[in-house]
Amino acid sequence: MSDKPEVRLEKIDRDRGHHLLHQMLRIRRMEERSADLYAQTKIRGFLHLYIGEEAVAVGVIDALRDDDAVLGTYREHGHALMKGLSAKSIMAEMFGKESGCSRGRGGSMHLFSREHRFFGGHAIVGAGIPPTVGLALADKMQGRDRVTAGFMGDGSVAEGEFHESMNLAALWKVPALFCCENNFYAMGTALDRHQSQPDLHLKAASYGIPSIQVDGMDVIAVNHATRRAVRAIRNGEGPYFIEFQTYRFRAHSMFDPELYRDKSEVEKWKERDPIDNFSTYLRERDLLNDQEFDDLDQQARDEIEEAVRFAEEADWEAVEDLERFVYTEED
Amino acid sequence: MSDKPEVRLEKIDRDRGHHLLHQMLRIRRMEERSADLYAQTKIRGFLHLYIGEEAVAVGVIDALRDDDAVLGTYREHGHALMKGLSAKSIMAEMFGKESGCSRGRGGSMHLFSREHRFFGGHAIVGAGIPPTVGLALADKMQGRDRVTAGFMGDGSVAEGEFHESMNLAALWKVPALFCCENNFYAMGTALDRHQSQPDLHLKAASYGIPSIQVDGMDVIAVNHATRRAVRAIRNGEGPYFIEFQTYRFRAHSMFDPELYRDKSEVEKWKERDPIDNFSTYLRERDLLNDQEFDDLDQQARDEIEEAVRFAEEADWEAVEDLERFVYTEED
Amino acid sequence: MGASKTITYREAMREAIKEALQRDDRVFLMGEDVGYYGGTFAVSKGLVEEFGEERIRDTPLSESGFVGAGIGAALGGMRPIIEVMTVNFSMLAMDQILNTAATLLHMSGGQFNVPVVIRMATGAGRQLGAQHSLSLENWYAHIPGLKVVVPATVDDARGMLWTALEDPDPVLIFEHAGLYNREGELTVNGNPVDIDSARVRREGSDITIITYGANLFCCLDAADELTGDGIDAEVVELRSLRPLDVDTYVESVQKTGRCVIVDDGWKTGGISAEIGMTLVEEAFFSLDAPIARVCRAEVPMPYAGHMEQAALPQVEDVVHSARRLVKPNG
Amino acid sequence: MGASKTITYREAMREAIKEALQRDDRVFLMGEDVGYYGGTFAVSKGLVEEFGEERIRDTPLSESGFVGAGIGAALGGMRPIIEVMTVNFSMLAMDQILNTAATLLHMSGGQFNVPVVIRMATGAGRQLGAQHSLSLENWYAHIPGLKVVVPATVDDARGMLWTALEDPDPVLIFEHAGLYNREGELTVNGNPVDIDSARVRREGSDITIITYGANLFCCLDAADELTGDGIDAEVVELRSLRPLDVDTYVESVQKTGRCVIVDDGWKTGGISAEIGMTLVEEAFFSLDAPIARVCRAEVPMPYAGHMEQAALPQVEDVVHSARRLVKPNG
Ligand SMILES: Cc1ncc(C[n+]2csc(CCOP(=O)(O)OP(=O)(O)O)c2C)c(N)n1
Ligand SMILES: Cc1ncc(C[n+]2csc(CCOP(=O)(O)OP(=O)(O)O)c2C)c(N)n1
Ligand SMILES: [Mg+2]
Ligand SMILES: [Mg+2]
Repeated sequence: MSDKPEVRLEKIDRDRGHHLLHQMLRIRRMEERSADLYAQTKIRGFLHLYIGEEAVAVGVIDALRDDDAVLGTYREHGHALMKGLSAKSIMAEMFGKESGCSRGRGGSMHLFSREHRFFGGHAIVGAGIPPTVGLALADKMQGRDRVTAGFMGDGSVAEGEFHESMNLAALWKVPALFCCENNFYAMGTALDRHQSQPDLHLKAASYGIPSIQVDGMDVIAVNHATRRAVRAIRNGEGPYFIEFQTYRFRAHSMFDPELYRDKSEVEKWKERDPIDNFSTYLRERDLLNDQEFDDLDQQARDEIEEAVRFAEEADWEAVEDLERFVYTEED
Repeated sequence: MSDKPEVRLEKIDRDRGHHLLHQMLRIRRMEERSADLYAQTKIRGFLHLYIGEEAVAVGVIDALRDDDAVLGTYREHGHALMKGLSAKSIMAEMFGKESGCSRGRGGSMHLFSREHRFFGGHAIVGAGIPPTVGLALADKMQGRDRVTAGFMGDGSVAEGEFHESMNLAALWKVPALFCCENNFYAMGTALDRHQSQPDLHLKAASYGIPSIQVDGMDVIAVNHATRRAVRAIRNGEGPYFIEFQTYRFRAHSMFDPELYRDKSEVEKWKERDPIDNFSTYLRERDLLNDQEFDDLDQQARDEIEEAVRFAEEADWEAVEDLERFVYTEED
Repeated sequence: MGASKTITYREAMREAIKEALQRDDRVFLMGEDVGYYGGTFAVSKGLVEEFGEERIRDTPLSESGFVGAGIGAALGGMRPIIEVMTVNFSMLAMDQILNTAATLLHMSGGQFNVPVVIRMATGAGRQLGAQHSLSLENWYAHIPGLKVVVPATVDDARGMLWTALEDPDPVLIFEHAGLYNREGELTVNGNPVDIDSARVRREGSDITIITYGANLFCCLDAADELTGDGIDAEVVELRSLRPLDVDTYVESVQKTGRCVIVDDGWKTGGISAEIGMTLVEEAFFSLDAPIARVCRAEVPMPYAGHMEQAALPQVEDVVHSARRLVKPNG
Repeated sequence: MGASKTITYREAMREAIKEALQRDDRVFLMGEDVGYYGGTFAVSKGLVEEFGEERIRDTPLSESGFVGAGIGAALGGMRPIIEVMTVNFSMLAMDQILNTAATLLHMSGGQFNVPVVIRMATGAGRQLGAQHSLSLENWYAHIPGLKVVVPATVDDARGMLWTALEDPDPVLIFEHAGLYNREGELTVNGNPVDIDSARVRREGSDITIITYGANLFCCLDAADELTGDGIDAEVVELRSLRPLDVDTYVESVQKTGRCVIVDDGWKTGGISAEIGMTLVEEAFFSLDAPIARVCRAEVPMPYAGHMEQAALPQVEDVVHSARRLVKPNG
């Protein structure tokens, strides 16, 4: 689907390999469990799973500092987890409980954490992009060397706000990293049916923004490209755009009957499963064995189970609090 | 300001030369007279003059058929006149009279004529572009070989709607001609301060739309480029984009103190006055003499004076009619 | 009344679109995922297979772009049905609807009417959170030049589209997302229905409950419950928010002397205020009590189910309100 | 009251911005042509020379983009004053204001407040036609999470910005374009003023006239004219549309028993309906007569001057309305 991007592998040692693999497993297991919980009607509303795309959030956010900011879309569970929000706080949020990371007010599409500089969870396609520019602008105006990473889908590239934002970012040379998760579909509409130019990184390039296309199924490629981009941004070189080519293995949301794509296409992409592939890569280099994989996986599963228990037992917010948080409470 | 575009001059005979010159003079004289009338408070509201940019409207619309459609911005007097609306109906409109082309409801920014397929007069920057796509789509769906020409300023290229429209036009291969009048300023903001990529035709090109940059001070160059574009569009090749580099000699509107640009810059551009230049061109080829120029000019002046008299004497619409034309009147 | 069949609101809407496509070559449906996905709410499922990509036209995520393109297509002689997935996303197309579709006829001195139909889902109740739960049909009802209809029954879902497509001016159709699965009795071989009158859906003498959209069913339930208190409520369904059929509800309130207005949107500045105000203007001396509003709480919609339900008008809220007006000391 | 000086509304606004920039490093002004052009209404003239391009930031024509960027900058610790040239163009930024600025605090369970100030010109009366003459501050006043203020006097123009900038949540300031040239007496060394209360601008006993923005002056003139009929009108200026200071005008109407509401926007579904409805809810038994509304005619604004004036509330309209309520048979 894309020219093989230039992937210069950095030296990966055992610890680092395990770390990245573990992060992907945490996300995968959380998403799988969420699907069950949705079927059990514990999680309600819309639920958009990230299964298949884990390498992107993991590779990108691993390349950021803690004080960098991240903004996601409604498909942001993985990003939130990777940015440091606990599985508990995410799961409780999806249950709608008061101890959720957004107090149960946000749900799956609106995870937030001030502590972790995780700015959502935006469910209007494209609407998170202008605030990404603004957060970066604030850092620039205040002389801080932080980076703001904003995630967006391929579908958002058709929205006017995407373009207004690219122009602003380029004109103002803000320290923003735009991460386009091109999974080749906007809901049921295939990329070449919603974009006259399906090479999305060329869009950002037309604003004079350094822009590349990267294999989003390869966590090392993602991480490497992001590190390079972040270095340039922190260097004061202005915004950077990366198109990550990836694929969602599941339906758009839990309502989607997936009439618009062939099972065979999905199966083909599954051969490039980012977790399987990275495991193989590590095994081939003797950096991972079966036992280690199982341990990492079990850890992830345990963490998620504990999160589910936590969410299950957590309290509902009192109905009397309904009208809170419309305006800031003075203290 | 631009590389000299490739200008293959077609053979211009005396009649044709006089015709194009006359059209530019008609617009120039109408605009100059409008400025006076504004000072006399006969014309009110906002008034955006086209002086300096005449070669664009004349060169483009001359290349269209009568049954082709045109959409303009709020700087559209010239386009309306060139599309066949009478100076009388335009002037009466600017006076706010009932015999105006929009019945006095539109004013300078909202000239319309169903008879001439002149679809306005749009004063929200960028908002005329999506309807341009739609008019062209209608022709395509109904199997007609008409072209829809939509004019827009350089400022509109920053608006999201511009981009949404380019993508739609390219995806649907509609018979639309996008005419960008790049006069290097959006109000008081210079092109390179509002566009990170000031070569605007590259923006349309990034959607896969055939796109060129043309000297908008040269009526022949404009006309030639448009003819080529229109041929391609009528051939079923889809949309086409032309960036016309031009300049407004007057202020943005009658309120503008022009603090943002040097007089010397304006003077430099005036050396490229499209009327002077084309006159010189014709004279050098013995296609125009002083007497002929004066005659053409006098004709233009007479036409405009007659239009002013007409507007002056025309009736105001009855106040009782205020609530008409909110909904279509059944007949 | 002829024969009828049981059908969901979704199916009624699909039939309406299908018939429109069959009836008139100029009609086409456009919007995000109306084609191969089958429509977010499965309204257009199967239509692209039957009518092809040109007439069931998937669009990119470009609300302003494709709404504006639909306006242009209407100017060019087509009869587009533009689907903006939900009212939440229509904010992005607001300029085209307000400043182009609604004004063109007037600005052109009567020359250019814009025969578009714009459909969108509206409403809350499905735990979709603040950005996917708006009810802003009242804003559109504020705009001269538009017509705004809110079908609640399957007959209206089927019949209003027809009338809307025959209208020379822009008509917006708001479909409450909570209605799609609801079944009702559809008149077979039904005709177009008018899109500018309200209906008395239940007669009563003690109080008038005015509502529209999905809340019709909540209000009918409330009226049933009120009979237990010996209160005989009349339920008026607006059907159209612009124009508002003021005469019908004024007549009802003149009869009952009391009124509760139930509406899914935020209270302050909502459509219920307009309805109440017209009653003050036209039926002031018939009013035996203040007018009450039952609306959405003034909060962005929270995700948690119990909070969302607390924020939305419920049968009990309507019952309590009505009781308080009829029996203030009861 | 200390010393005062005569100053235009435009100058008062400019002073307010200038002082804000001097007072707080985090404040910056952004918008189309706020810099080298000097502001469409010349409000920011001279500021870019004084404060530089970073703090007086010209933006491209990208309403949604730069409003959203302002929201982000506020989240990042800045205090942006975002100028959207006029309310007409703010439709393009509606999604950012409604779905992001107004909801973020709630969606995040109280974590992310958005301290932005968004200024825009509003109103008609200058023959600018349908696309440049809207008055839609009522829509913004419908949105929980926003505060909406409408300064009419030079003291409010100067003082409200200050308070707005100190507010942790989004505040929208609507400046009627017809006010910029108007002179008034500015309190020298004035302080910030509250942005949530109404003011009785003229006391009277027979009828209450409720209004805001530029219409304040129209209503004061009407009140003067009404004295000729022996009618003593009280004029209440709202100052804030969200929150609405219901108590102040309810108290006034409880005293006078009669009320005319004057507003620049379209009548149907406008802010006047909300005001009327709250009166019905809170002062029903004090009302001696129906409530009257004097609003814009329900048309896109025509260009021709005589038509535009006919479409807008005039002193005579207010006088007639008030007379009819006080002396129905007079
Ligand atoms: C402005 C807007 N329009 C429509 C929608 C409905 N919608 C939600 S997700 C989606 C597709 C987005 O696709 P993409 O950006 O590629 O992200 P992905 O879901 O593939 O991660 C659509 C149309 C929306 N949320 N916002
Ligand atoms: C959406 C919108 N924003 C702002 C304005 C105010 N405005 C009118 S013209 C203009 C500049 C447009 O520049 P350009 O597109 O280059 O056209 P030009 O005036 O140079 O012909 C601006 C900012 C508007 N009319 N519409
Ligand atoms: Mg996608
Ligand atoms: Mg320009």
